[in-house]
Amino acid sequence: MAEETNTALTESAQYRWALAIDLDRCTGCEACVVACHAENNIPVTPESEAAASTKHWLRIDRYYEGEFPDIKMKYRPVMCQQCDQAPCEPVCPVYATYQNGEGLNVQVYNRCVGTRYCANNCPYTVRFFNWFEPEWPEPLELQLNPDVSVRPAGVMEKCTFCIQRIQRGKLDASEEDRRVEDGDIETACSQSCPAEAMIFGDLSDSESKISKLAAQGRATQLLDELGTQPRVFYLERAK
Amino acid sequence: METGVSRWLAFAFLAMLGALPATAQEQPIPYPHDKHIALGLGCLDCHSRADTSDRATIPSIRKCLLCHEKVANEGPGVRTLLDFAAKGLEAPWRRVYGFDRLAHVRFRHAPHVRAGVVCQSCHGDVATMTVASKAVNHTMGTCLTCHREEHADEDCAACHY
Amino acid sequence: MSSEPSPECFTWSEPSKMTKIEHTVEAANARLRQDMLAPLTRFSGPYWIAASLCLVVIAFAGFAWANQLAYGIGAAGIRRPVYWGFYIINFVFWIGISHAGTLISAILRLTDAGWRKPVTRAAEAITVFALMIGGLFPIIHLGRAWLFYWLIPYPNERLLWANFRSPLLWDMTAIFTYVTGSLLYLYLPMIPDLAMMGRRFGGLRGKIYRALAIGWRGSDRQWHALEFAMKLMAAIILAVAVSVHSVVAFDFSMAVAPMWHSTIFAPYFVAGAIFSGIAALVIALASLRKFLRLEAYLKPMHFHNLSKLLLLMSIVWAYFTVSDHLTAWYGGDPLDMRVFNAREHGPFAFWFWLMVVCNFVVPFVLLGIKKLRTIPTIIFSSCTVLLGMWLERFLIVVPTLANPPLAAAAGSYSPSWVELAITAGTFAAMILLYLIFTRLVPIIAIWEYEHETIS
Amino acid sequence: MERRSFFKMVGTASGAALTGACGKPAAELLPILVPEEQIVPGVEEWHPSVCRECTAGCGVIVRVMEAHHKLERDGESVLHPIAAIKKVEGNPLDPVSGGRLCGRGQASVQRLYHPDRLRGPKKRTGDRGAAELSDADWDEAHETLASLLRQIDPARIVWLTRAESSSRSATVARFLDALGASAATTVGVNDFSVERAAAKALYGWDGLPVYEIQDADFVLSLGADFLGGWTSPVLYARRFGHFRQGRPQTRGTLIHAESRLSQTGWAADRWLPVAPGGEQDLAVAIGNLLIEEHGLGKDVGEAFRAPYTNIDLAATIAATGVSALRVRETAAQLAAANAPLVVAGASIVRTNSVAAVGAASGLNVLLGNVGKPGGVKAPTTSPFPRPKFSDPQARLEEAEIVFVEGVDPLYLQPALKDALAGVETVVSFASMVDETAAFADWVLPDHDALESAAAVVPEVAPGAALTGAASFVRPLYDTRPVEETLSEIAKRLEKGIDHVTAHSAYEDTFAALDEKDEWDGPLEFADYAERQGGWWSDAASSSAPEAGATVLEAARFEGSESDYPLTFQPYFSSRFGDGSGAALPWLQETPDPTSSAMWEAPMEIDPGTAAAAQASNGDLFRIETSAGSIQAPVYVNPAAIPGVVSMAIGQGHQHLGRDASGRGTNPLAVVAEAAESQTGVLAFGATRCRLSKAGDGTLRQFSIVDRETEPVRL
Repeated sequence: MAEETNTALTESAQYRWALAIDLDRCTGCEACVVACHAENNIPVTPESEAAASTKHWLRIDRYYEGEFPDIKMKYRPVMCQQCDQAPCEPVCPVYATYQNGEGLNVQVYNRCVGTRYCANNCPYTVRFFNWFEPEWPEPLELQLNPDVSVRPAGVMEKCTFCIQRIQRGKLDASEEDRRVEDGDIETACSQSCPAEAMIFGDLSDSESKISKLAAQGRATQLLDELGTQPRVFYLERAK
Repeated sequence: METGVSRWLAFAFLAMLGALPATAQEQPIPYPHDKHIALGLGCLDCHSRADTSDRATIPSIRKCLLCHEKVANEGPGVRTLLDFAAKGLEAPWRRVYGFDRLAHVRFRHAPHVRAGVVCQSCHGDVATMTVASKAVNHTMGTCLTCHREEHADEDCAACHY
Repeated sequence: MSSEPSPECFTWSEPSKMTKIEHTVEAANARLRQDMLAPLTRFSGPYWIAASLCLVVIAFAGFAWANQLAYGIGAAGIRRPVYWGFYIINFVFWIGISHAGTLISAILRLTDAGWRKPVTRAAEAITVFALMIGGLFPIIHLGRAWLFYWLIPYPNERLLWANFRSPLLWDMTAIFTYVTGSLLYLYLPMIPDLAMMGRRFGGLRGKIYRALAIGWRGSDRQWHALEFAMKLMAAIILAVAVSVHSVVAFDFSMAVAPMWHSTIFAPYFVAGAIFSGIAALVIALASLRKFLRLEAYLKPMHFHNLSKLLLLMSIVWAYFTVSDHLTAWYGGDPLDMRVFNAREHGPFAFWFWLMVVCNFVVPFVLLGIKKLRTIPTIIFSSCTVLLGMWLERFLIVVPTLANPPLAAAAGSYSPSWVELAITAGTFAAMILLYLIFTRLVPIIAIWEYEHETIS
Repeated sequence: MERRSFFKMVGTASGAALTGACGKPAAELLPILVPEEQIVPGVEEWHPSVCRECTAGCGVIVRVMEAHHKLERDGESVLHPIAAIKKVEGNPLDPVSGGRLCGRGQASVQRLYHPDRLRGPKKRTGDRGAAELSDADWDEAHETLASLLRQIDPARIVWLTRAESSSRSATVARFLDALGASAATTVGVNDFSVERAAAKALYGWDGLPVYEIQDADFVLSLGADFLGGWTSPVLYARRFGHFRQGRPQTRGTLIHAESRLSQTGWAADRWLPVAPGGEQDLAVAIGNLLIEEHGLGKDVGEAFRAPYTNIDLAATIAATGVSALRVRETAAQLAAANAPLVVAGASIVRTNSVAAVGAASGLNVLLGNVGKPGGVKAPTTSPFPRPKFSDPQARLEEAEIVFVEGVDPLYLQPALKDALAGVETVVSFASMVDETAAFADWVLPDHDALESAAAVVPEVAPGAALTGAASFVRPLYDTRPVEETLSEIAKRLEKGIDHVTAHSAYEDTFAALDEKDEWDGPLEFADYAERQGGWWSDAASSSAPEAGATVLEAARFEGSESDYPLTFQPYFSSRFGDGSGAALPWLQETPDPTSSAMWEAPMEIDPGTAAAAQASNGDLFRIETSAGSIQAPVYVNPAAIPGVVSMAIGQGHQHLGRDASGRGTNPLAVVAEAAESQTGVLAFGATRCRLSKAGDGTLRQFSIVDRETEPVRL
């Protein structure tokens, strides 16, 4: 729950970014998956390398539950959970991944040497490695987002909570000498979601949508028994 | 595909670049910054987006023509300029400053200008230069020194993402 | 001292026969010196063939690595979610092998086991070479291997430091310490022999020996200092060796991954390392005995003593394995169980049970029953133990990663030719290094052996 | 995105000049050069547009920034700064998308920059279907086509298109009118002819009914995968979100009845696995229960009630494949709900689909929710014609010249191949060589949708809506909008519709409408399109429903039950839509929702059938029907109905670029020629099949596990 998160952070940080995913709204349509690729310069993985190399920073985990005919699909979008107690962080020998003041698990591409320890230690398996140099057949490279790095081979990457949008939003706000307001910043996934199942926002603002959702009774965190204190809140499906 | 070996070399060179002396880039026209500034032009007159956007930008040849079409249309440099213009070409300026792709730096001009960083801090005293040359090495140390002094953001993710 | 080489050093001489009885201490020592020094100048056809074969395999491994550097680490078979594969397995394996030498020789030295003397140098050399090879793997395995030096804490203008919270950094520190320590530990007892060889050899070779002998004259003071230093180093290296493999175990046990996060891992890994180390030592000694004709020095007694150690470690290993698996199974944590099932009766079951046979059944039967315990069976069980211990590391690394906590992210792993080539290359490198070593220094510490015969 | 920030963006956009690349030859160079009054490096602009991936007509906004296009000039490769499209997102002002967008819409930018797009007009040099094309000249094409059309009997002109009502369809209609040819026809697959016919028969409405899901509290969707590949997925997903959690006290309950566990089935609180062909029976059984047991429909005419009451309830329920308990429970829930709603559709078309959709829609009449909040609303009228289905097979047999635009007939109906082979001239406007373009004599590539100006009437919209796009980036290649091509041809024919551009097409249309007093929208639409992306009003249609009785009929299946024991049902997925999505690599590598397969669409069979056939995931199996056989890898779907083989449509292209060609198989290729009885469209879910092992294969699944708790099998 929100209250359990690192208190040292709440005092010092100006913002505490978080994402809520309402599984009662989610339809598993994968619009977010494509939106993420479009926003974050994720290269297309050729078919021969598909599945195990494809960099779906955001994926839909789906499980069948029950037996036919009373069978159901249990599914949830899973991306980097931006844990407050992130297992990926301490194991990096070069500080290529760390938690910044706003609670983001930052991946610094230029610092990464590629030990892949962080990926092993991530209980959510949401870290992706650049096994090869990314390629775009011409002229698909025209689509590349200039605000996002193209990651070279040998570097780990993962969902950044669209940090380029966060930084842009913060600069825009600072230009007007104000705080970032609720709704100013949207991640690519939350922006695309047709069912409006994803809400991005600032937990330090108690009036923000995300704060209210995270405090809801339906709010849970994935694998919270591991004590990772994720910043992604899943609003479980109502019965 | 860029090979690992060439990347290795690139890194070695990158490391060495920090120690290289300032060099003047070969430019299509030996544009004299000093002369123009002496005539009263300011940086923002040509690099017009430095205070409002991410990039400072380089002016189009049409901006040069505002003056050089009618007046001051003498001299070898200006003639080259007019040649380009006559052919409908932009002058193929070469880049002087910039970050290595593998440094993954997202530099934005506007916030720096807003914070009162003068152009000279990062680009040297261009007013005394003829052709722009690399007067300041933009290493991470350069950036960090200033950020520390000014208590600006030192978070890696402020620049690298 | 004379710088002139004695002429007989350059003549090839028949090795001594075991049946031949040495009548005097002097004659025995002379025979020993001759037997030990003869290989230093003997470069026979088979030697060249073996060395070239090794070189070819190493060159191919080098080609494979170059390929990986050029095209990205994707040239290896590791993929999401199995981010660690052969390289880390080999790393743990070789670091384990390195425990052969130093640890065993240190234990034997500290307990003053007399039979150790023909064994120690061969064992210590294994340590150094295995560490050199094992230490390469973390670099080979890096996504951007050319940046490996970023793991070293060095001052820089960016005030960037290595992360001391990372077990990988502990690893690097521990291994670096271990390499330094075991090099010293190999070197110290070599000094008197180097001095002796410096007297025997001329030219550049002799100069190098003399330089390495750092002015050894064999004075009482020097002997005292050496004895003290060796005892001290033995004590230190013992602690370092235990800590190194504990730290290697921490690479896994510090992670939150199912079946890795285990308190037993550090001693489990140390036991496994000694286990595989003894096996490697047996094989090395057997080869030396055969190819350098050292039957007179490496006696069946040595193999029998080592085999008892091997049997003991096999039982210790089995104990650890059972208690590790038993607690996981009894605890029944669903995340652990997924790995457990994959290993015990899932896709990895064949390898798991093969490992049990190799590491426990074979040594327990062959070495536990006195009648069956012969030099060939000892060598055979050592081979199975090496295979089994390699499989053990495979079964620790891969099934856990293939079965992450979120079931939907499960994956699989099969190595590519690059990993296989590099793995083969490291075995070839080990053999080659050993081949070279046998031509540089006497493989048995001559002075120690002489001391024994005197006393 | 908030509306205010959007206005801010739009302000910037319209302030600056909108065109992209300069007409001048590029400098090679500096990525930060500012040619004045052009795109500013590092500054984003947002322009409204309309997504054309499907016919839903979602309003989008497009992020435009500077990029460098590699060009060959004088043998030298130069980087040319252009205004490039970076991202497509929903337009927050648009009532259909509401600022949201599905995966296909997001991926549409890859169609624009697809490496295999045609760079200019082509004419055929090799055999039909071989896609051997040589460069042609626009003038040559116009001249040739004009001279052909001059000689031809107008009755022998056929225009194949999709069911999109837009400035395009208006221009085409004018062109065909001017020539005296009959109206354009759809192919009859994925054009929702069935739902339209049912709406016409039941309510007398022209167009698709609008389901007010957001205000309902209990929804039964019968055969309509409205969260997947059906009619307007973004609109309905938005409404579904609101239906579930948008209201403080009410959480809507969704029951989904379909013959596969589709995405609507995922999201539903319960899935009712309806036997293929049992959709009508389920509707009728529930109707019967509503009338007989819950006393509903008293004020409805006897003739309307008759189909529900004159049945043997037990036999009907048995035919649905759903347990009697569930049927009764669902009927009771519908009867008890405050705002019940039945979403009726035929995502998988059978021979009796119009009757089935009619019977299901009739439930809304019984529930009395037609025209009420949370019920069914009438569609709004469209200023543009929406092409209808009129038996292309028969028309092609007569045709001398065929124009193909916005659709790939040979993919959707491979059976048309023979008829098309007999046509003298085939003209395709495809921007990538698809199955039909490979067959065409002329390929005259249209601009990409994101380069085009257009006005589109959404398939389903809350009120009157016209979503539009101005063109704001310079076309990448030597392509021409269809409007311009037609105008050029018409000019040569002196048919008086010259100088038609995409812009003038809709402006003219409005003017004409205005004269006839049929349009109350603004005339200066182009301004609206440029400024906010369209014109929308809340005004709902006032046409009152006239409940017409449904004529029931049983579903038929092609192939004898003894030879072909299984039922085969291809379906349209949210990934590939009508198959065109297969060209886009982002969609190819998006895992299939059901099987999580990537770059592949497997056949889905139930565990029982799989066990009997000794099939496991990835095994290559042959689907044999009376129409032929195809091979595909197996996915053992725990939720598949026993005896029903489902397969997503989309793969199996011979052409359509590097990412689609030669990959997988097209399930429509083995669909027997069964027609839906009332509309005549292809009943692609009415074929029986059998399976046989064809070999080993692999299935690249993103998740190799289907169950969370089972031990992992590798």
